[in-house]
Amino acid sequence: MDEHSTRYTVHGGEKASEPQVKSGLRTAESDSRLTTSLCGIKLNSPILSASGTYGYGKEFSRLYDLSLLGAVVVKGITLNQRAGNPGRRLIETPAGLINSIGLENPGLEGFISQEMPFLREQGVPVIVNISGNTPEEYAALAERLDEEPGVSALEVNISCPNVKQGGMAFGVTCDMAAQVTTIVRSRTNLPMIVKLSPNVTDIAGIAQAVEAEGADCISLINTLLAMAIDIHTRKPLLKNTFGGLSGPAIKPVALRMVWQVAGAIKIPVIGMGGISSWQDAMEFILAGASAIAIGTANFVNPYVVPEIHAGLSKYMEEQGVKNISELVGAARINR
Amino acid sequence: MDEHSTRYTVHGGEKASEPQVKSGLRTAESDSRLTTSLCGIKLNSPILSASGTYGYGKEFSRLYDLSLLGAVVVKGITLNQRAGNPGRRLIETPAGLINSIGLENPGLEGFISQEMPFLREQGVPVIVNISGNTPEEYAALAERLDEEPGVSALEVNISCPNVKQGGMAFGVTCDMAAQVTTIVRSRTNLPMIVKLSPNVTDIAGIAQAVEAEGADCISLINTLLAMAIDIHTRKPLLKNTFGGLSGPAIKPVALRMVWQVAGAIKIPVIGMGGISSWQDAMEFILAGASAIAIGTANFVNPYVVPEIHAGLSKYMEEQGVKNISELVGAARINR
Amino acid sequence: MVNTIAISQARVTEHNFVAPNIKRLALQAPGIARQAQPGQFVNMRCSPTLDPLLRRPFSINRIDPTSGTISVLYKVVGRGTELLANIHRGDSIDVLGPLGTGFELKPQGRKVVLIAGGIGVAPFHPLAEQLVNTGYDVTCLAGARCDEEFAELNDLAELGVEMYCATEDGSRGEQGRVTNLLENTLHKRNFDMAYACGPNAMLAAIKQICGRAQLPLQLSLEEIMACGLGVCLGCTCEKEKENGFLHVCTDGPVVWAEEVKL
Amino acid sequence: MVNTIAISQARVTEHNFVAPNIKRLALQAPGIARQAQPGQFVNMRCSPTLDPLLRRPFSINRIDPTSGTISVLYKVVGRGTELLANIHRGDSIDVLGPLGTGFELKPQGRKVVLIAGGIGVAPFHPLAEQLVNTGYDVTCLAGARCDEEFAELNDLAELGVEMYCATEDGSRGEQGRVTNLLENTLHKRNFDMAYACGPNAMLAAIKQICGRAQLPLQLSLEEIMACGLGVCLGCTCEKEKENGFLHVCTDGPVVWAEEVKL
Ligand SMILES: Cc1cc2nc3c(=O)[nH]c(=O)nc-3n(C[C@H](O)[C@H](O)[C@H](O)COP(=O)(O)OP(=O)(O)OC[C@H]3O[C@@H](n4cnc5c(N)ncnc54)[C@H](O)[C@@H]3O)c2cc1C
Ligand SMILES: Cc1cc2nc3c(=O)[nH]c(=O)nc-3n(C[C@H](O)[C@H](O)[C@H](O)COP(=O)(O)OP(=O)(O)OC[C@H]3O[C@@H](n4cnc5c(N)ncnc54)[C@H](O)[C@@H]3O)c2cc1C
Ligand SMILES: Cc1cc2nc3c(=O)[nH]c(=O)nc-3n(C[C@H](O)[C@H](O)[C@H](O)COP(=O)(O)O)c2cc1C
Ligand SMILES: Cc1cc2nc3c(=O)[nH]c(=O)nc-3n(C[C@H](O)[C@H](O)[C@H](O)COP(=O)(O)O)c2cc1C
Ligand code: FES
Ligand code: FES
Repeated sequence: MDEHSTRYTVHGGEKASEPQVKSGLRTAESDSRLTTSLCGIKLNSPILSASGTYGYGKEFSRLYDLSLLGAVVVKGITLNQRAGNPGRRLIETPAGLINSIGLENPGLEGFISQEMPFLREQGVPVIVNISGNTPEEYAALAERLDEEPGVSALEVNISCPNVKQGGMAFGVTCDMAAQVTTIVRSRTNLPMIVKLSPNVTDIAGIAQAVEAEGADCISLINTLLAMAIDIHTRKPLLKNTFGGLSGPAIKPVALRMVWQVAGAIKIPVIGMGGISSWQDAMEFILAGASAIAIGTANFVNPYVVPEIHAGLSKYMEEQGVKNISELVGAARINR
Repeated sequence: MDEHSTRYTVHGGEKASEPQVKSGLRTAESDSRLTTSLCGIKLNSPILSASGTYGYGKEFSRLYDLSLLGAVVVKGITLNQRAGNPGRRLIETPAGLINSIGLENPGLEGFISQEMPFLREQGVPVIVNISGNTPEEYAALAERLDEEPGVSALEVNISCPNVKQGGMAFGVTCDMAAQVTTIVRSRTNLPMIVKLSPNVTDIAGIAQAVEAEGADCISLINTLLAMAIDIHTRKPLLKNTFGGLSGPAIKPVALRMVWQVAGAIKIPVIGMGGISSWQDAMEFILAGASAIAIGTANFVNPYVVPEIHAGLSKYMEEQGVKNISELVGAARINR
Repeated sequence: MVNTIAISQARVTEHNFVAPNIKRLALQAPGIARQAQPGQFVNMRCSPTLDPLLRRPFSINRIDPTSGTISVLYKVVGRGTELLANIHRGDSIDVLGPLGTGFELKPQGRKVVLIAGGIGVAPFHPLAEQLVNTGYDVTCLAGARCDEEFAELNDLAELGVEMYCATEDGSRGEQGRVTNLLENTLHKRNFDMAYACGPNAMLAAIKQICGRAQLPLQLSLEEIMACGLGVCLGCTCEKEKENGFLHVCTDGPVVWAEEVKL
Repeated sequence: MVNTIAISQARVTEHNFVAPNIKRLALQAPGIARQAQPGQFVNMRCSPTLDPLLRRPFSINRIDPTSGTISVLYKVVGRGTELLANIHRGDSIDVLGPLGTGFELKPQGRKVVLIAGGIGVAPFHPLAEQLVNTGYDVTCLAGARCDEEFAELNDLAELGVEMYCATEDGSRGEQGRVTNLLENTLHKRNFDMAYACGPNAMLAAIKQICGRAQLPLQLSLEEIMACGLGVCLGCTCEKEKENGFLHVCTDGPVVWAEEVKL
């Protein structure tokens, strides 16, 4: 049995293409039941990549057609190039992953010159995830990206440490979250998605604060603050002590937060956190997410995006639902 | 091969006892490397049961000698008997468990008359976990238990909804947490352990507020607020929508919170959240926990307590450490 | 009733399909085999890893204290049972039991009827064995969606049980549900005691039918479980006569029908 | 170099111990076998469940495009490899590859030396095969703690590789470390190119030795990985000449020694 036969066609391989599989993939691509829109952006499907788990799209474009995605959300960009954190960066945990990448990225101009040309050609909207240490850095990123062709929206990552406030993440207080939102709003006409940190008491309150400042969409959740200790060296495994927990382990918490936020605001929500199957994706949509993003699951199963695409298509068909948008928040009704 | 041979002796079985295994267990029981103390209570080991996962000790006493534990922490008690929540109460998640038991318990007097006689005879300290809907309910529980022989300490569960504040958990604001602590402190001379809710932005701040009001010890974490949706009925699986996530999935978050709290207060910390092996237990101790509690793992492996006991003993021996208390917080030093 | 709970890495001695989606797993577990009573269950880990995290409960389907083996008969329905189905003979599996309260073994009268829905037949072999051995007349009504979902029919017949069956698609026995079969049977014959195991909807219907016929009835219930030991309080079923809940793992799985609201 | 990445549920065609704690796993994976280059790796799931969550990287140890099979040679060291060790012939396993950048196959000169520490020998068989076939003189220095931790020595010898070995306990070959063996060998003989694979401490020492001897050296690195594809940026190794990091899964696993700080 050839290893491609049960899965998806791999691009660029000599003998890799198998007509019927390929056409299966094509059908999935053009499934109108899955097309939707978000802040005015037309999406081929409600499936996005989660920032930092998909690079800038090149690697996965070798595995399947990126237009299966509603949008590519790229690795977080900072104003200046960053080398990222030294020492160990990954720790596997039960059904989860702690990462401490430290926003390694080529910087704003590096991204634009090295990655945007490729991304513009993929026929899929590009959402740029931006991170800063000060509100001004976010502002500078927004201003420059506003004029960059091919950028469909900004995702503002407010889980970054605010260096002016002792390193507390912007996203953990309404005030700081609102401050970043306001300044970014003032510098861009692009749709602005604000990505929330889950390490808070009242996620709905933060979402409302951000909505009030003009965000067009909320995405959540970013990673849960977590750690691990090496019992032999008797030291934290990460140089920075803490890292971010992602993966299936956090799904039940992420789903709860998406539910809370979707019930508290009027702008759309992008749900993520541990989604690994179409059933997981469906739960987030039923909870009120207009779109969903796939993060850690891309590492476990590089074909998770086409598999979720196919699964959602089939579910739509079986349930006789014309378009996925009809199911957004359906679990909230008649309770 | 008899099924007991690789594990531990089962009490009460006709032919179940096997001398060499039994003596292995005894040695573990009396391992002075593991004896420690907490708020003046002498503990045979730093291993406690986590409230709500161990009943009132009877069931596990049929599997091993309860004196392996440092203390039995019993299922949460309320002033009046409670039947608990209707509908589904358990949802398995990746490496985790969502529960919505709803504090089913026989009530204060039922507990005292039905459970305390047995517990008093086990030769192990008893810690009573108390829950209330109002500060006054906590106060009444504390006052009555203060005079009950055989109760070694109270664990005040502040993850309960405050019915006077719209059902927000007491444990999510410093004010409400402090209020409960103050009133319980005024009614009991027993050592008072306050058990924190993890669903907060600043767990260390809550711990400090509680310490300031006279708590003798902090235990954490309680469960993470979580949910799941049935994609076929398109409804939340739990009647109350949200439940509490426990188990290995939450360990990295729990460990981080224990680390944060142990660095912020002077009173001792009981660490819990997903501990399933002696290695997990050791991580919490190195992070600063003076004792640790085992919850969900009791369901997965009913012999997890003796196994952790044996594992810790062996580690102490191999590392040439005289007493476990020397390792409390060891990962915090020389960083 | 239970004095001892055994836990072991039990060796798989046999593991075969008995129907297209149903397997019997036999385990070397003398501590369990020595004590198990009909209607009790075991709680098994389907994977040595943390996913799936929880054990899975299965009725004890064969008890052989002499050889020290027990069996479970299970249907592949989800992640746990799929992993279970891949376990090879000679492998070991973590099993805890015997757990729970079993069937009434000395019912009044002489004629008993067992009513099984689908895989609900699993606990009946040890029960029938005991009842036949102690002189009862045992009849079994078994229902399934189709012939392929039956198991144990011949095995029960070999014990001397009088077998009747019904399938929804008519592929074997009468066409219809086991509840129809029960009603028809009760028109023609008298029993002193009934036992039922199957989906909740079926149990509810049987409870009504037996209630009308004033036939004492025991049910073997199913509920999602975590501990199987009575400590997590997760496996509840509403009580019929008072407020509150039964705990299926300790008060059951076998209960008198009048105790539970279905 | 890699145009195609194949993923499959690959069937296990062989799975045997070759040393007390080392197994070889052969897989039917024609898409990988067709393309794999010496030094590349595969990323495998050791369990179909979510625990352990991540894939595990292993060097490709045999490449047979004709039969469409590849092998990995692995040491059981933790949870993933323990689960892997239990996989039976005929079972399927989820494998992704070929990944990463392999060895330089046309080094200058004619005489090359391969330096293996423990299970670090795994990627050398396909490399030696190519080098021997294209006319190089290949010598291999293999080190291990004791004789029981060796694998592949005969297999490499059969290819025509000149084998030398050292064990820390002296149970086979010279007593000492492979680094001692290397130093002694370099006193007596000249090589044009060296390749090394093993623990980081060993690689660091070899880098020094080869540096002093001005012998060009390639290292096959190991680092904890998540994606294996270059997207997570988790598998870093510090660069030697400038600030910043190499990514072992794409810039490596094989790198020139002067590129990395060890
Ligand atoms: C006391 C008792 C005895 C049982 N005896 C048998 C038996 O002899 N043979 C047999 O095949 N099955 C029996 N069951 C049911 C069996 O436990 C479930 O089929 C099994 O746990 C499903 O595991 P899974 O991981 O494959 O399914 P999952 O993937 O967990 O779920 C698949 C489906 O099964 C349902 N399910 C899950 N757990 C249970 C449960 N504990 N009870 C009922 N439904 C459940 C889920 O709601 C879902 O619809 C018994 C259950 C109990 C409580
Ligand atoms: C490119 C590459 C090629 C490799 N080739 C081989 C090979 O051919 N044969 C072989 O036996 N091993 C090889 N390894 C190492 C192998 O990946 C690890 O031994 C394996 O992942 C351990 O998994 P585990 O779950 O059994 O161990 P775990 O339980 O995860 O960990 C056990 C120990 O192994 C260490 N470890 C875990 N992952 C890695 C890793 N990725 N690299 C190094 N150490 C690790 C841990 O730090 C820990 O000390 C290779 C690694 C890489 C990066
Ligand atoms: C390796 C890694 C890198 C990440 N980098 C970023 C990032 O640069 N910006 C960001 O907003 N989120 C980042 N995230 C968070 C993810 O986008 C996502 O919010 C989180 O992982 C939860 O989703 P998941 O469980 O599906 O992975 C990263 C996550 C991982 C695992
Ligand atoms: C079924 C169940 C019931 C619980 N009941 C209580 C309770 O009554 N009081 C309380 O303070 N915590 C209760 N908890 C929380 C545990 O004591 C513990 O804090 C939490 O489960 C995290 O630990 P674990 O991951 O080891 O289970 C309960 C947890 C579970 C799983
Ligand atoms: S399963 Fe835990 S009490 Fe029944
Ligand atoms: S393992 Fe993800 S970038 Fe290398």
